[in-house]
Amino acid sequence: CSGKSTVAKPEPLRQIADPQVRGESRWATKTADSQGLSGLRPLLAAGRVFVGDSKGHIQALDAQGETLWSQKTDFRLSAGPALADGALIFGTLSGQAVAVEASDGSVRWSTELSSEVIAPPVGDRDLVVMRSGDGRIYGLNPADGERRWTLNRSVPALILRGAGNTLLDSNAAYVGMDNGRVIALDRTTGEPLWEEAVSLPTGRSEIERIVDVDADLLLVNDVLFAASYGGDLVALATTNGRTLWRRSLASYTGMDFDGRCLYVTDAEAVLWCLDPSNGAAIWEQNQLKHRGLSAPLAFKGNVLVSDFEGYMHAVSSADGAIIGRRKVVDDAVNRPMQAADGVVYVLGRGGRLRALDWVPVNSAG
Amino acid sequence: IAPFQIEDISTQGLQRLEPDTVLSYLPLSVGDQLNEASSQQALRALYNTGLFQNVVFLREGGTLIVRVEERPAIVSFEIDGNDKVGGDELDQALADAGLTPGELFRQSLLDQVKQEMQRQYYANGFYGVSVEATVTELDNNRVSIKIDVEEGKPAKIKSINIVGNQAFDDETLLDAFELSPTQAWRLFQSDDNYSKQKLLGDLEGLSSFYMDRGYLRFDVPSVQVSLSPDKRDIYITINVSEGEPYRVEGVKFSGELILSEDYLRQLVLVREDDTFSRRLATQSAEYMEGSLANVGYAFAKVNPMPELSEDGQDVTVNFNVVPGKRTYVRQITFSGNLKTNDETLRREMRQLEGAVFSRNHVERSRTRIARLAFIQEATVDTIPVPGSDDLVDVAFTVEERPPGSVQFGVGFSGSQGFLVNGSLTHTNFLGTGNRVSLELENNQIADTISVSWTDPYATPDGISRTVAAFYRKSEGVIRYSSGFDSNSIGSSLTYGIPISEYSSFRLGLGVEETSINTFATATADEVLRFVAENGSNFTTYEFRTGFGRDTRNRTIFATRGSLNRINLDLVLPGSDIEFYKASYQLQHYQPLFSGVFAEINANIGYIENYGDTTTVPPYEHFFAGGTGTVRGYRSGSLGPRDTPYNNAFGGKLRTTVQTNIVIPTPLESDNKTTRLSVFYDIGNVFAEPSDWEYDELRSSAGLAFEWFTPFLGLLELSYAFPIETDPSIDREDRFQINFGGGF
Amino acid sequence: CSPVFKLNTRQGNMIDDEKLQQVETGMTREQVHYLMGSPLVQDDFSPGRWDYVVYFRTGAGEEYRRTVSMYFDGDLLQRIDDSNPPKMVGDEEAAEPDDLTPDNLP
Amino acid sequence: CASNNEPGIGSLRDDPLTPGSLDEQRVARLNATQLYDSAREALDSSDYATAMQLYDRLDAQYPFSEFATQARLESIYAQYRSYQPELALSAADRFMRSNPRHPDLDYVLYLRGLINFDRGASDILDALDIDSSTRDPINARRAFEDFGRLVQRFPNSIYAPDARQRMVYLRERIARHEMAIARFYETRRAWVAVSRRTQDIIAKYQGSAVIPEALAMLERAYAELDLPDRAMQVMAVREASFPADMQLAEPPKPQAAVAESKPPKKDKRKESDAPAPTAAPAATPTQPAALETSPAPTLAPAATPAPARSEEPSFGEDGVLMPQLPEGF
Repeated sequence: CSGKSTVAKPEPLRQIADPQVRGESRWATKTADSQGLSGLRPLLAAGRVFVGDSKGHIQALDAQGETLWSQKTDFRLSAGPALADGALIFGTLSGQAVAVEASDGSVRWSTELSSEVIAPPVGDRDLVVMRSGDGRIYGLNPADGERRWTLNRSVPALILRGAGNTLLDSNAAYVGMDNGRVIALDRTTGEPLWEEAVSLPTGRSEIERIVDVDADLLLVNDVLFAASYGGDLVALATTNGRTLWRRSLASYTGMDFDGRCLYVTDAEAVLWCLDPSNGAAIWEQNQLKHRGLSAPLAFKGNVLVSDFEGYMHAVSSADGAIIGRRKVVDDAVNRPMQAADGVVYVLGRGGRLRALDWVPVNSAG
Repeated sequence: IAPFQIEDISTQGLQRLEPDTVLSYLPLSVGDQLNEASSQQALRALYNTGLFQNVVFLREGGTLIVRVEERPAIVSFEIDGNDKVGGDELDQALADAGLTPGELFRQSLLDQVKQEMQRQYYANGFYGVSVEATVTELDNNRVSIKIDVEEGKPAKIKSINIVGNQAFDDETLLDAFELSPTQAWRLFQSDDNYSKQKLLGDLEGLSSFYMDRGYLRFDVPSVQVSLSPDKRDIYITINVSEGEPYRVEGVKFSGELILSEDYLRQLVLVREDDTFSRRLATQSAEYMEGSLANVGYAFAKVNPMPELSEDGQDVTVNFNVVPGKRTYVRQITFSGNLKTNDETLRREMRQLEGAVFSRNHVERSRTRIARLAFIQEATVDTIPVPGSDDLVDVAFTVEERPPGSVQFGVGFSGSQGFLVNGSLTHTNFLGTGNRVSLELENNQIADTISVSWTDPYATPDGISRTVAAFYRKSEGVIRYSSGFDSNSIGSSLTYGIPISEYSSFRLGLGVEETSINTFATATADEVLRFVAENGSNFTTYEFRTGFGRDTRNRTIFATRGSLNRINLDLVLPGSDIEFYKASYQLQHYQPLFSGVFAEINANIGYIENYGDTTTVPPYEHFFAGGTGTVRGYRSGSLGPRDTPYNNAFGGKLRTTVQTNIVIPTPLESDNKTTRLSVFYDIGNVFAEPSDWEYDELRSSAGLAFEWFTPFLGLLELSYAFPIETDPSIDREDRFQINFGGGF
Repeated sequence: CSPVFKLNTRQGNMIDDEKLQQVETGMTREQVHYLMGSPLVQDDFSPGRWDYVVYFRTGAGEEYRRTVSMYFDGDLLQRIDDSNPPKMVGDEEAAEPDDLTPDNLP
Repeated sequence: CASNNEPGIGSLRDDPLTPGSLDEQRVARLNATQLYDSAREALDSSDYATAMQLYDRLDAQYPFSEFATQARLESIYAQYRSYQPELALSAADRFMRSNPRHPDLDYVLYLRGLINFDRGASDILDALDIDSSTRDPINARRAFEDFGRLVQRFPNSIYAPDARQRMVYLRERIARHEMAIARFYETRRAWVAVSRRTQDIIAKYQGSAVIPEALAMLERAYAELDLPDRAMQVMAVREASFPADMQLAEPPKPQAAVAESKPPKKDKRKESDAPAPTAAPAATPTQPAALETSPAPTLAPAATPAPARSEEPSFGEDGVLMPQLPEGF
């Protein structure tokens, strides 16, 4: 029966043949347990790190990890923050959208949506786009939270927990949905520009028909890369959604691009480097199979992935060989890592946030 | 093959089946014309038998050759690894599908079963399951089938998140859910296994929770069920829109009421100005349906329809009555009574044939049958007579209980130590419902022969008559006290006269001759004094009367109702000794919570002499201690002592109260043949009523288990810890066993 | 009468006088059946006749009888005769649930 | 008395059953015969446990031989005689389903009837000659239906006469059960119930000895219900059909025909193709005298022509109550 469902054993860690880089921790701090809410992600902006946790505690840290301000709220934060018009936008399990001032964390506004928010919001100077768990997509005014437009799409009977990011560009918002389709909405009116299926549900039982597009979307100039759990990875033209190429690869985590490789970790935690022009595989790294790998992050010429035991692995972008490893958090990394100004930020499931750098092995310090 | 006239038919390829079996299914016969149509039809017929994998028609001259390939027979069928989904319903499903040894194998059937098992695993959250089937060919066209199941771990519910609830917080709402998120502290938690049926049930429960509190516009716009990528955790999100609570503005009736409106209004639990509650409305409707069914409208339907006012939050409850036709009972049938005569059951009927149907009469009839000592279970259902819209048959199904107890050889009774005795008690003698008991007893203490015969229906209206006679010769001691012999012989005739459905009057006469002989060295002083004052040979004529009211739903292992019984046995003036014995018995069943109920047995017994008899004969004294009175104490050992031997002497007044908290057990036989209870007994016996003192009462608590055995009647095992006790004189008997009683 | 409790005996149909008024000769058996319900006393010896018998006997022995006979010619109602109008026990009182219900009504 | 040893069975164990060459088949065939013979011998000596074991082995090892079918037939009888009625009944049904045209099918139906017949009556009560007909007649009805099917599908089967006779007895037993109920309602003075019950009996159990009592009771019910003309009508019919002096004997309970109920021996029928099994069971029990008297009582011609009745049961022209037993009598 379907391969996806066999309970597989994770690969053991192997000795690294020729280590070239090592992780050097800058600082680390503790936030409340994120209870598997992959939509709660640290925000790197203006040299600062903003992070909110599931107990409602929001804090801003500087590049050295010092707390600039911290605000205790009783919102059951479950997604965000996104930066919009100087405000940090969060979603909550009680179905609210909340905006707090990025300067001091005071609440600017909060509004009711129709269901819990687990998809990370996105925003910019004059628009916030949020998604509620029941398939609705909202366009809000970052100033006062007033609802500009709403779009409604049905949700299959059984879906994958978690949701990918939403991308925003000058004229459209791109959303990967739980029904296996990607939709582009006009950012001012909310009208759909185009809607394309990444995977179509197949199989008899509900579980075989899961096709969520939960992996983070990736926008590279005007090509949108999207991957679904249903087993397809597609490159779409942002102008009209036409499929440039398509290949079979199931992923629920995310992708990154370093100019040469389109990196993606698939559902069995194999790290791929694909040719962005046709999706052909340049190399694949399967020594970390079934270790619940996070989305890949291109960093200083290599690519980083973290696994379910909190190890971060550095992989050579040339041939995919593992060239470094370091334990960064004490449990799974179930959300994409982020980098800014040469520092990588990783938030573990248990709530530990660590900033670190990767330096060549033989370098001093 | 070109169409031709069939001159002969022969078969090829048959291995297990007989040729004429094939011919019997073949719609063609010699002389028919074989053409396109008839051959198609014949092929289809043969395939429909399910016996053949492949059928081919050949022609040899004028003979039609039917070459068949029989389906292989299944020799062995094995499934392993399936402990979660399986058991006998699966075997039954396989047998029905024809996948068992001896049947014919069909691949499509096996795929169906594999698919069905997978579906069942998914439905119970085993998303990691893999089901593989292998078919191995054997010789002689036989196959053996093996299904391997690898279950993996079931997905557990990680969280249930209710969004949009203002009036009640998640915690209270989730309280009534059958499903619940995994709670670490609950070790053997099973309600965190996801199942779609249970979720639908919980949603149903959620909406009735709101409806019962007036939220008539409550709605669940959408529910999301999501699974973590590693298929271990399930997240359930329920989006609700509560709306506002509605207040009851008034109640009205519509439709054909049959009974008067103010009669119906008494049955309405919905009160004005309360917030509307669907539960109360439904319950009121059920009461009305019940009353209508009591007067013949067996299929009456009463729908409580809330009518919302446009403005504001008010609702008027409109009870719409659809009585249907007044129904009559065509026939009453009994099934399952292999050892009981039809009349023994039919005479308990409060519903007659050829009469208007009455629900409470039928229900009361069922209870009366269930109360019979030889009936363990009685169920009834009302079946509409096909072809008529107002006739029903009432079908009773009874499960008979072993009718009596046969004791033989060595018996053990708490009060008299080891007895060699034989006793036969049969409560359904030859199926007539008459109770017969014969008791023979000879052991070192007493020789007894006693016979009793009870006919519950001496008259068609249920006047019962009991005839009893006994001869008892007991040397040494009675209840090992007071060292005297007594021989007595007597007989009695007692009638039970019903004076209402639940109460009856007791009337009877008894005559008894007793003689005591005492021994200076062994008999207690009190007895010697009694004999000195009143003599040692007595002939007594006894008048028996009493009144009883019994609303229990069963006589053995009752769970509801109560029994009050007052008896007075007066030895008539002019007998050699004159005394009277009065007793009051209360047995009451009080439901407590969720299936647990209490059984209270209170007894007061008082005996007093009158006329020139100086005191009550010692052999008539009440004794206390043991199974029937205060458990945990040696039988009959409580109360006053005689001098100088310090044996229990009994007394004139006995007061005992036994409180059993009956605990429901998962046993299938619970409250049918077995019962487990925790008990607290308190009581004692006093020489004179004036001696009664609260702190003189002895009490104990413990655990009791009753089992209705196939042959020995009711067996009661109890283990008790004495609480209020005086160790210097009380003799404990923590573990006690008693059988043969119960009816 | 003796204090002994004797069961009431109720037999036969309950006659609803309003419905009886609506029955006229010339009606078909089906129409009569619709109004009056199934006659509990009919037999193969006289198939053309339906009897709606009401028989009520109290424990004490008081008896109350009423019979409404319907004579059919084939399928059409030819004649109705009513033995005697209701007197002693009205349909409504007879319909009241007896005192058998200590435990289920509120 | 377990059969002393298993003749020839031992040699079977190590015999590879690949019917490749002709002689193996002959050997297999031979052993099957021996296996069958020893099973049958165990059956005849009432050692049913061993018989059943051997039949199961025969069915498992030679599933294609005629012996397997015969083994399944005879194992039904073995299960019946070792007091496993449920197993025997389902085995009989399975046999009939998979061998719809087996020559001994009439025997299987007869056996089914016997199984239910014995479950209906309980020997102790009969021994005490207590009327057990007032108990739940469910098994009596089932036996009646089984024998009915036998008589209808195989009217001239050797088992038909005994089956018919048992049907008469069963029908009488069920009639007496119904009559006991009617008597109860009479004591209870529930006259409408009495009228309906007695009519039911008169319609369904014609020829039974209880009919006169039923007619009398019906008459009394109508009188009590103050329906004199109906009462008169019933009296007329009663007097016409049963003059006062006529005595109706009840059919005796047929004895369990141990010898006759044994399954027919497995013969070499395949060659001779004669349907009747050669080893006919012992002669059927002598024709019981009662059969003549009760169902078709010799009646005086009815004084008044009995009214024609629309649907069954039909009155004969001379007013005689036509017996309503299944045709084929």
